[in-house]
Amino acid sequence: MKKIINQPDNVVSEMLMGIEKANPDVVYHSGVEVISRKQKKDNKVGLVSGGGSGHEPAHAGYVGYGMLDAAVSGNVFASPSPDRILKGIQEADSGAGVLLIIKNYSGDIMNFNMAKDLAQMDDIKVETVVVKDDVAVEESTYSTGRRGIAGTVFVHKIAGAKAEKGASLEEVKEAAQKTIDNVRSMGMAMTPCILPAVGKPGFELDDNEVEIGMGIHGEPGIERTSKKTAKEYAEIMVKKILDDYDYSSSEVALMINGLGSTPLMELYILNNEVQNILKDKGIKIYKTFVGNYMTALEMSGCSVTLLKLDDELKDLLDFESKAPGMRV
Amino acid sequence: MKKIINQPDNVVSEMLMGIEKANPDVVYHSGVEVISRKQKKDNKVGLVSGGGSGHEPAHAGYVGYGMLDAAVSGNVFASPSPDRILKGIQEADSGAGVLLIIKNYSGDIMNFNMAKDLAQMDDIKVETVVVKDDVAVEESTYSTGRRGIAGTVFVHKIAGAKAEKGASLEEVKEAAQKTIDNVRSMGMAMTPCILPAVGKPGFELDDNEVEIGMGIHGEPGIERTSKKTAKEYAEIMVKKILDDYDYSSSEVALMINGLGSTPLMELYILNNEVQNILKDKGIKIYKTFVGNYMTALEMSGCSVTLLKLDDELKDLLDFESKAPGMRV
Amino acid sequence: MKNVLNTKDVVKVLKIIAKRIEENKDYITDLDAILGDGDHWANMNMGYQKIVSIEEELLELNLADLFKKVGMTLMSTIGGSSGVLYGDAFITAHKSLIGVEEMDKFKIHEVLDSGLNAMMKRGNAKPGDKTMIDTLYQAVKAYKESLDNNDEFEITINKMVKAAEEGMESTKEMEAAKGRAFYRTDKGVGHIDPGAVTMYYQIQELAQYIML
Amino acid sequence: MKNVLNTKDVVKVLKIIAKRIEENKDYITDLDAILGDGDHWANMNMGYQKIVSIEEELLELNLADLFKKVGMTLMSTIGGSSGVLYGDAFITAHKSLIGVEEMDKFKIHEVLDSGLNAMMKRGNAKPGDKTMIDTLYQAVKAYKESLDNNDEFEITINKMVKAAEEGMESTKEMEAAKGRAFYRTDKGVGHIDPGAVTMYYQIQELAQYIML
Ligand SMILES: Nc1ncnc2c1ncn2[C@@H]1O[C@H](COP(=O)(O)OP(=O)(O)O)[C@@H](O)[C@H]1O
Ligand SMILES: Nc1ncnc2c1ncn2[C@@H]1O[C@H](COP(=O)(O)OP(=O)(O)O)[C@@H](O)[C@H]1O
Ligand SMILES: [Mg+2]
Ligand SMILES: [Mg+2]
Ligand SMILES: [Mg+2]
Ligand SMILES: [Mg+2]
Repeated sequence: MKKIINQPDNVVSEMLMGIEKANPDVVYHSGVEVISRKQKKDNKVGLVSGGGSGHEPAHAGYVGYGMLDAAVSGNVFASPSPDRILKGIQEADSGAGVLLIIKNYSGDIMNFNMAKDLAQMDDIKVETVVVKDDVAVEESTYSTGRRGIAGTVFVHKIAGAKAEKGASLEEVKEAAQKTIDNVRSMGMAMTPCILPAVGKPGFELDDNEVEIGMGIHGEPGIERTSKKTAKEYAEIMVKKILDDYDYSSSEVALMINGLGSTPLMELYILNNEVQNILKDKGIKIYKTFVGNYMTALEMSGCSVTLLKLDDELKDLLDFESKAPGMRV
Repeated sequence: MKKIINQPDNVVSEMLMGIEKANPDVVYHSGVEVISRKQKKDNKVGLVSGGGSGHEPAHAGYVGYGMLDAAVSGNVFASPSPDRILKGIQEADSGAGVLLIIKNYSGDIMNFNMAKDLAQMDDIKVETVVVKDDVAVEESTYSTGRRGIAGTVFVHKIAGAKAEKGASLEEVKEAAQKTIDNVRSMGMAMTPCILPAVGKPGFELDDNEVEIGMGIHGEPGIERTSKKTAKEYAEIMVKKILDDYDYSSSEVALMINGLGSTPLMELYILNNEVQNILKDKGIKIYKTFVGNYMTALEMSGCSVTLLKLDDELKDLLDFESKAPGMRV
Repeated sequence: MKNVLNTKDVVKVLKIIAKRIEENKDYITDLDAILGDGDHWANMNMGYQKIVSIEEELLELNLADLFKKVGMTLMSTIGGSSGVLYGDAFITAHKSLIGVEEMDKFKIHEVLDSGLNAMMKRGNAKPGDKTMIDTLYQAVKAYKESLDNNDEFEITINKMVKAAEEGMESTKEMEAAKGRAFYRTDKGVGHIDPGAVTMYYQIQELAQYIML
Repeated sequence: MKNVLNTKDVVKVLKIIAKRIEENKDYITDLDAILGDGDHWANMNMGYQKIVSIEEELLELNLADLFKKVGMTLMSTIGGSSGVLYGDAFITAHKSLIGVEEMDKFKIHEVLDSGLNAMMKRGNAKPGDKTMIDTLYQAVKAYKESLDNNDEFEITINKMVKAAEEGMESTKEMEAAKGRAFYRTDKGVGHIDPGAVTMYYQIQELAQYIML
């Protein structure tokens, strides 16, 4: 393992110090590992997200005008505890209540909901939405079900814009939920990632092998297969998404997300292929995002996300964002 | 080699098609591999940069309001030919002349200067500046000398802002040259990169070994050494920069650049260490950029860049940029 | 044999539990390495060592505040899934202790039961899902039946421990429905759930302390 | 033996060179793999094959336009360092051919010399830097001395080829000052420069054609 770190135990706090030093608009609350906006607007609905670290720029990179008010970090790939999330809620609250944007992992769900209960004891109005955009996993009521992956960033963006425009907690939650209802993602991985505290890869893939549908913590996907062309990867991922949700003759936002170590060159090549397919299917692309938005340390691979847009969502997507992770 | 590509021969053109599809503000000129702005402003000095591909978002990602007018791509790590650069110049020219921002590699120098001569035959006024910010290599008149690396992005930014403000070719060149005179970079690599057409790494590094000063094409650095902590890497790189140029008691722009596969988490940890050192030395950081700005395919590693600022440079650095590679 | 538990007793039990967990590092770590991400022992140990380190402070508190403080401390120190589950259990239980100086056997049942319910609600889990719930659920159920039976307290405690052990053992052949083992193709069948084991340690140490 | 060269002659020579380069793939590729990035043969071959493919078009042109067209074509097709160097050489040489129908031995010298100067200026290189310049420089120098000596044209051509060969061979023991071999710790000593070899092929084929 070669990483630019000091002690594996300190990666999260040192990273957040580095973020605070890079971004004059945010402040770092050490101990509780919260990054929040320096400037607060009275009576704006607060937006809080977070989860395990290792997904940078998620989540601290999405704190800023037009997106989140606070991001709460757990250790690498581990949910933050409720007291940390509570601090995030307190920082985000400016009187109009707080919306928690949670990714659908059982640890996150439990910890964020507990934090919500704690905050309500403090008389802060808190609502939650749960993002489950990953079509690689079947949705089920039996288990936790679908994972939340890159589509979460669109939820931050849309809800963030809605809140910035002065909407109520109810309205912001509605916009977030509408985004969740209309967003689907599908990913694949080519090389594993290494947790700093572990020091060796969590799984192995042959030099000739990729895993379709692998999660952003290295959770199993749906198929290990031999390596393919960009065109074939695009076909596999887009098909899986379109099989799950009918985007035909709609306008969409498209995100081509890198998992960490896949060069931008390859993401643009994939973008070219994905857009060719979507065009053939009569799906119109309103706006495209290509880059590393929801990563898994140095895993190589990518995900494709589609969000169906109506006039409201278009307007919110186009709204200014000053968060370093997604400037609009 | 696992890459999201189709034919290795087509990576550049397919990537540029993907960029055109992602960015509504630019247009791709196929065959000559030029990305240029769609909207032109009359009588604005045109800015053209470029070089080998594989350094994304350099250079096509820096085309946009506030930065470049056109970027010219060669094959992976190979200079574009003069006819391609000439096309870039023609696209960038709107009557006030064109400045070429060249990185100091002999192939780039020859091809860009040839293109300048060709453009002058077409009566386009062309000036050039050459970026040589990499302190890993000694400057010398005998050989080509210092390489141009991540500091080039600051030259795009400053010259781009100056041009946008309506300055003359002479003035834009002066601002670019002032940036070059005051910018220094130093890098290191931890794992190699793979040229798509070659299919295997160009060099090897032990699992315990890093190379200080390695270039962005895998050119030899100054020392192979055992892996170290983020703090030690920061000390080595900052020392080398400060030994070369006196930044004491000045205000600087700082860039912590990733070479491709180093996670943002690690870049922020490095940023924390670098800023601690600079603070100790009384160097004030005016603005910080952390991210992948000048990469080497999927090489892992980083570089640190310092630019000394005066009031003019601060003003130009803060000027709006809509280029996707560096939004300000 | 104790009939009631006050703050001092509870703190003593927590310290004994801390020691029990500390001593079983490898077994618990291995179980979670097989079924989860291998950190369950480290999480629980960190939490209980933290409790030990604030002993003086805890001894000053009434029972309700003690439970709340222990809950908040476990929650933030353990982290992950078990941190919030234990945190919620203790914090929820504190409500039934407001104004209570000593817990008698009925109060102890109420406390265990409200903790169980908090955990099940928080984790959206039920017995049979291959979690720590399986241990606690059987324990609380046996306790309740014994109370309804008007058994001697000693018998109640014995029945509780035995049921807890059976609950723990029963996770071995279960398929995981919650937690990370769910993502294994074999759903973890053949291995005891680590959370069920650490839950058993706690119930057993509580029982042993009461029986002294 | 030819005394003058017109468009048809030049196009014929270019075709012969194309064949010569095509046949020497492995040798040239290996040399550039050792000293550079291994693409010099592929670059040169692509450029000359392109020239062959536009033969019909070239035959329509006067000498000046022919040189310009060949220069532009080589420049854009060869790419890299040698593309721009050859491109510049042909494009620069075209100026001394404006209005010229046939090149005599003095014109040929002028053309070679202006190409050499263009290359040296463009590459900021001089003889001794271990490049293609070393071949061309010696060739042009010997040609000039022979002209000044009033030698028979045949002798001049022979002297030129011999000097070109010596120039090429001399790169073997040189340390590189330009091009990628500069970055090698041994500066490439012990290996002939690939660009010097392909330059020699071109000069030798030109000479052989004139001598026919
Ligand atoms: N939803 C749930 N409900 C109840 N218990 C759970 C749930 N999810 C996990 N657990 C318990 O938590 C244990 C794992 O705890 P731990 O390793 O500390 O947390 P994590 O799973 O976050 O790494 C499992 O063995 C199981 O007993
Ligand atoms: N500055 C220079 N001046 C003259 N010749 C040069 C120069 N740099 C390189 N060369 C020649 O170019 C040859 C390499 O050409 P080629 O492999 O086609 O280009 P590249 O080096 O860009 O891959 C070298 O062998 C050398 O003869
Ligand atoms: Mg665990
Ligand atoms: Mg865990
Ligand atoms: Mg070469
Ligand atoms: Mg080359």
